[in-house]
Amino acid sequence: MSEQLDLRFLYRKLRQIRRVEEEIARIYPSDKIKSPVHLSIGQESVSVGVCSALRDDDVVAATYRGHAAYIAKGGSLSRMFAELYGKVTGCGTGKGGSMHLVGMDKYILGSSAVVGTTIPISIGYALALKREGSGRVVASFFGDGATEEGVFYESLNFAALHRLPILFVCENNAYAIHSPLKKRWASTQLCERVRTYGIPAISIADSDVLEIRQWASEAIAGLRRSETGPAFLECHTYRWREHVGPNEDYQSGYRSIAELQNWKEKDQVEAIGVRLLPSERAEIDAEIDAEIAAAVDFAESSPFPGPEEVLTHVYAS
Amino acid sequence: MSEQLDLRFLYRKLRQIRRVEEEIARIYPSDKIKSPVHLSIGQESVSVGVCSALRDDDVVAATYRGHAAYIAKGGSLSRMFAELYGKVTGCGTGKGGSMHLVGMDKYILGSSAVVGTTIPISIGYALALKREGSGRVVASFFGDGATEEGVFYESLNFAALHRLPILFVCENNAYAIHSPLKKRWASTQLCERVRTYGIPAISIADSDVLEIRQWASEAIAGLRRSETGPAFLECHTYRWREHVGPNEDYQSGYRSIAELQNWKEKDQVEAIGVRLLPSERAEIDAEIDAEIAAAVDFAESSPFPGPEEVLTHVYAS
Amino acid sequence: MYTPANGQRSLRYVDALREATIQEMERDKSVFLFGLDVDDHKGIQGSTIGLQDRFGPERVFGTPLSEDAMTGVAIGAAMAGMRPIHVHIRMDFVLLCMNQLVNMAAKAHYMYGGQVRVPIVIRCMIGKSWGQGAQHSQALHSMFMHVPGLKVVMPSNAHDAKGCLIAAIRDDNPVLFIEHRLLYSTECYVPEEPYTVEMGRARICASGTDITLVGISNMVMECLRARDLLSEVGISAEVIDPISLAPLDIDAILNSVNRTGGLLVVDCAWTNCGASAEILARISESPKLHGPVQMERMGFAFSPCPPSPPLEQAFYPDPSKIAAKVHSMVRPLDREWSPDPEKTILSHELQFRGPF
Amino acid sequence: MYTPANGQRSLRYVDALREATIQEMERDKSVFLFGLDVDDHKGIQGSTIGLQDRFGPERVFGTPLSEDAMTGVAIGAAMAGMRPIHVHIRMDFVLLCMNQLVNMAAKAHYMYGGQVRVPIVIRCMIGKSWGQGAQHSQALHSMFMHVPGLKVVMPSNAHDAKGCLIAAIRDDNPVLFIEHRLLYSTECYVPEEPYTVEMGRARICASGTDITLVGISNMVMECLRARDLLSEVGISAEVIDPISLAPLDIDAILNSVNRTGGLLVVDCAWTNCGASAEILARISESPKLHGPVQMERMGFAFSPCPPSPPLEQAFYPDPSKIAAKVHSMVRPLDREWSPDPEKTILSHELQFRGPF
Ligand SMILES: Cc1ncc(C[n+]2csc(CCOP(=O)(O)OP(=O)(O)O)c2C)c(N)n1
Ligand SMILES: Cc1ncc(C[n+]2csc(CCOP(=O)(O)OP(=O)(O)O)c2C)c(N)n1
Ligand SMILES: [Mg+2]
Ligand SMILES: [Mg+2]
Repeated sequence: MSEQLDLRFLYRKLRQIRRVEEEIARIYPSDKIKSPVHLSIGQESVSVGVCSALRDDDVVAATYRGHAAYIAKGGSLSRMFAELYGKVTGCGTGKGGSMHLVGMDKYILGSSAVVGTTIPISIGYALALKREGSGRVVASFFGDGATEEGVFYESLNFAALHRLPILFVCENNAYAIHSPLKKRWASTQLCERVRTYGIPAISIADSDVLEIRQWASEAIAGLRRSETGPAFLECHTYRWREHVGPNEDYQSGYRSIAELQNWKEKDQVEAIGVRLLPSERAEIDAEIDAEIAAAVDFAESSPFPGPEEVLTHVYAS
Repeated sequence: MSEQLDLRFLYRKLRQIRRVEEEIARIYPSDKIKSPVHLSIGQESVSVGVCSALRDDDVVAATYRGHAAYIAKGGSLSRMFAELYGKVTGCGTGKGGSMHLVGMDKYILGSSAVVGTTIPISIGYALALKREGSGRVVASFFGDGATEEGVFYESLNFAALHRLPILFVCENNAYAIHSPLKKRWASTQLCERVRTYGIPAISIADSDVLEIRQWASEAIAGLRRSETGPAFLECHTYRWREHVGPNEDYQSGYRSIAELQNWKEKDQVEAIGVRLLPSERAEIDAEIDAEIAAAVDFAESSPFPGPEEVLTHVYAS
Repeated sequence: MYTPANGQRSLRYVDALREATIQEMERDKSVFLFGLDVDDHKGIQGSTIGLQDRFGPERVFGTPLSEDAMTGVAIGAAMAGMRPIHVHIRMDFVLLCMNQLVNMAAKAHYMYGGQVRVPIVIRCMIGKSWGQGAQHSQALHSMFMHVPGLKVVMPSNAHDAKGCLIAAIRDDNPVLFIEHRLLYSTECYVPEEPYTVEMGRARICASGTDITLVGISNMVMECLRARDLLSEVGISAEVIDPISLAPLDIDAILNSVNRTGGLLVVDCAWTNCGASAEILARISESPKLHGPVQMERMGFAFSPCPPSPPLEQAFYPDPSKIAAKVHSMVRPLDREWSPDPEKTILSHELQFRGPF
Repeated sequence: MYTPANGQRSLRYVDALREATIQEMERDKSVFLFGLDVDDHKGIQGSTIGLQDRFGPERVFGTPLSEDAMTGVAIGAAMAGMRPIHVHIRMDFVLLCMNQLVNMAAKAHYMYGGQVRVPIVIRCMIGKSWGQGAQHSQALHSMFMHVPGLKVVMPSNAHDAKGCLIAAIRDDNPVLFIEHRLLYSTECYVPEEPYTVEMGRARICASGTDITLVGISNMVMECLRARDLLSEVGISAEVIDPISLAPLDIDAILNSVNRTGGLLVVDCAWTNCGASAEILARISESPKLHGPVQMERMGFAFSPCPPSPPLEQAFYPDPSKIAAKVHSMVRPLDREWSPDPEKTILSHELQFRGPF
């Protein structure tokens, strides 16, 4: 892929996520989306950087703040919007909601609303991939808060012990809801800690999508090639909107608008966007808007599940 | 305390534990003790080293392999034997059993049979001590296996974040039941990992009781004096008997008798014993035997709880 | 009940929780409050707001995301003589600390022969609506009712919320204090001075002669609405609020059933091995039960909670379903009836804007 | 049942578990077995012994002490198409993985609109005796029965152990496979070829006319012994083994109760919100129930499990207590009776040398 093609590709993904999230925020006050939304605006580059280093048949696992990973891995926008609307055409047939997007056709494991919960599940998937022996890998996304849950350490240990093909990706946005790191972490030596399991760990400060992709690519190549086992990326990033819901919340006092400004200057949608020709960019933007409009249309025009559906899919058969 | 007095004190404690455990093993085939016993024979020096650095009003927390810590902290032998016998005079009135010794008069928190479970409880106690502000500390004992449970890391983080007066003591006997470390730990860098929480951590290789006490004393002095927060000791040691039950199990093949021999050469009961005059030693031994005989007598002659006792103490009132 | 009389103060459920906490923390220095987000500007929907400023960060503090260890912290601090209140903004998260709650908190007093006490309060909020879905909606009280050594209370109104929380804080045992999100904005008469609502004492919220309705937590409200709907067709339902589920005042329910001859238990949870199963079982095995009675249960549909609105509607009991069920029980020979849909729109659907 | 006929093979429960595992692992490469100590020389009391040698360390392996993460591993591997069997040597330890079991395993198929399946088997052993005490003795099946999406089986004999384990492994849902330690050494006829025992189908173990006894897990054995004791005083008890609790074959129980007019459910667990509560509730609310019947429950005393022998005896149901209770139900006007103590010594008390 030429560099320009590559930038187009990255821009498209970054912009797509940004615009989807903005569209959700736009629709939200209408109450058509009755599901708690945890927007990824500001954090797009982590998912895009990592997923652009993956193959189609690689696997991702993410969290309730998982729209970005879902889109970056190629999840259907129509089925995503339909899920947010609670429609039977949604990726979870209206049984998941915003916090539980899934797309197994694209190897997007369903996400969870209980912090930390998908981490061990993703290592289980990686165990299966290792047994399969086809070089596929898992990228497992989670927040800084998830690293406080004990299951994270249990998972690191097991993944390292079994040398599983998994890339752990911590999206460190410095907050868990409204609680800053210093109220939750005894120290910031996360990567040092991860390394004590024999897991190589890198911290990336500025959420630069190219840098993220580069480190992810190297790590993933290692995972595929060899038996060395897991790798870890800590990506510093920033959530621009409130923890849950469509709005900003800088008036509430738990963080400063200056912090936002600092991160806005590093905005990766813009950083990559400016490297395209304005015409290229406009073309992509228009395509994305059309795609989103179609997805919203699809969601709006899709039927709700019938009430009898409440009792289907409780058990697999 | 003169050096000789001190050695007598340490020897008495080490020998007391050894002999209690041997006595349990002797009685066990009679089925008078119907409770799973996890003997500390071989591991005495960890409890003795640490507890001899504690004040009477300091607190210990331990595990189902907790006889040593209970005795080292001064728990009543009579009430211990009575508890093993299931008698109403037992430290748990016959409701605890071997795995749940307790002695709140000596600040011995009840131990737990679920690995890792007392670790966060001990930090909770330490939180209360910190609020109290009287310089008391907690020593929390657990095995190498417990460090695999996520709650261990959650506890380290919280204890460090709140700078709690707690000494974590990992009794690393290299096995969890029959499983050696290499099957369970991705790496042996436990102390390095603990340090990433900002917690000072020391590994002691040979279970030398004086060395353990020295490091424990320094750490505890720090905990009392200052606001620097927890400390961590990893004490390598060795369980001479089977995981649970009174016997040896070298014939079963999961570990070698050579390993045992190596550790037997470091036996701390003997190492301290030989530094006493033979007459001193004989005198202490005789006292201990008498004490144990009295404790066993107490247990044997004590009544069982009446069946109606099954429903008392379910709720505190 | 507790409709404010002239001049009486009316308080919202959420404010009653906060007031109870403040009064107990002022009365007793050993009480402290902690948990994720208790110290932020939203303060657990307002129930803990401003408390850190008032009592300082040693007595009111947020935590890392470590539910398991934090529960251990509560237990350990309680063993040392303190009285912690640990808060979970969703009850679903207590599944992370079942080991501490069931293996330690419930058993410590017994297993250690009475040498320790574990006076902890675990506040858990049950989530509902706005598409929160399967993992933010569970009411798991029956898991705790199953375990000896634990107490479980689920107050359904602001008055009882305050009284039960004070009672729970003063209790020397671990208490699961379970709150329903949709009750937070409801208000009623709440005395200003501290008081306790006794655990193990049910309340007849409204008397009736044709059937006994037992509602749990927010289902008390729904049962009362169903009672209104039923009165229009001449059916008189008695509504009972157990308030506490462990201990459970089965006698109050039994006496009512002996009067009405019928029982419908409506839970905000699954029925299978649920509180409603226990109530039916106790009634049916009671030697004091007069003759045969008709008994039924309602609760969540036997599925995970779906977020899509029509599925959610099929999932939850509501006044209309309760009324229709009662009608079929009381007048089995009549043809099916259900109330006028106009009248059954849940008040919270008009007021509540989700999700948090 | 399943007394070996001439020439028929008799196998112990523990060996039946092992045989089922071997046969399924041979049949299906996606099956694997893991958990603490499955690979040591004791091999979970023998039920997994030699399997690592046979199938290699990729398909049979021990784990670190990390129950929560290991359950996630099982779920993730299952989502990828494998069929893990995860073993807990004591059921008490599943309290550490409730989040994964209840929030993920139970809900994934539903919450993800059918896109994933979670075919996992969680083997859990219930401990008893030799003073193991409060944390090594719990039978927590009702917590799982409460949760839609999970299946729960508790076979009471070697034949069903094999058939249920094979059925559980082949099932596309998470199955809690619950074993009682005291059943391990019991033997009966077990066919050599693989077979399944259908979930949701109870079995009448012994027929009778005066009362229906439902036994759960090892309580089936105790009920059968009680039946023998009762037959001496002319009381005829029917004994039913539900085998699986979720799904639960309530019709079989109901039909029996309609014949006998009485029901006693005996569980190896607490009764409060337990399986026994659910069974009583379903019977009492069934429109197919003919007339009033007497119903009772027996289970653990409502306390943590005590290790002291006399307390243990007070804690657990046994054939003598069951027989006495049945007598009081069937002949309420007679004076109290209980069987000759000589005859009621539990067979395991003669054979079993604890603790592991
Ligand atoms: C186990 C658990 N505890 C608490 C919560 C409530 N909660 C939801 S999101 C969140 C913060 C998580 O922070 P982080 O992992 O950093 O992710 P972010 O939201 O910042 O992306 C919390 C505490 C939860 N969902 N799960
Ligand atoms: C949570 C939990 N998982 C499993 C067990 C079963 N078990 C009992 S002791 C033990 C080994 C613990 O090893 P370690 O912590 O090193 O202590 P040690 O016995 O060596 O003193 C295990 C796995 C348990 N009791 N608790
Ligand atoms: Mg974060
Ligand atoms: Mg060990």
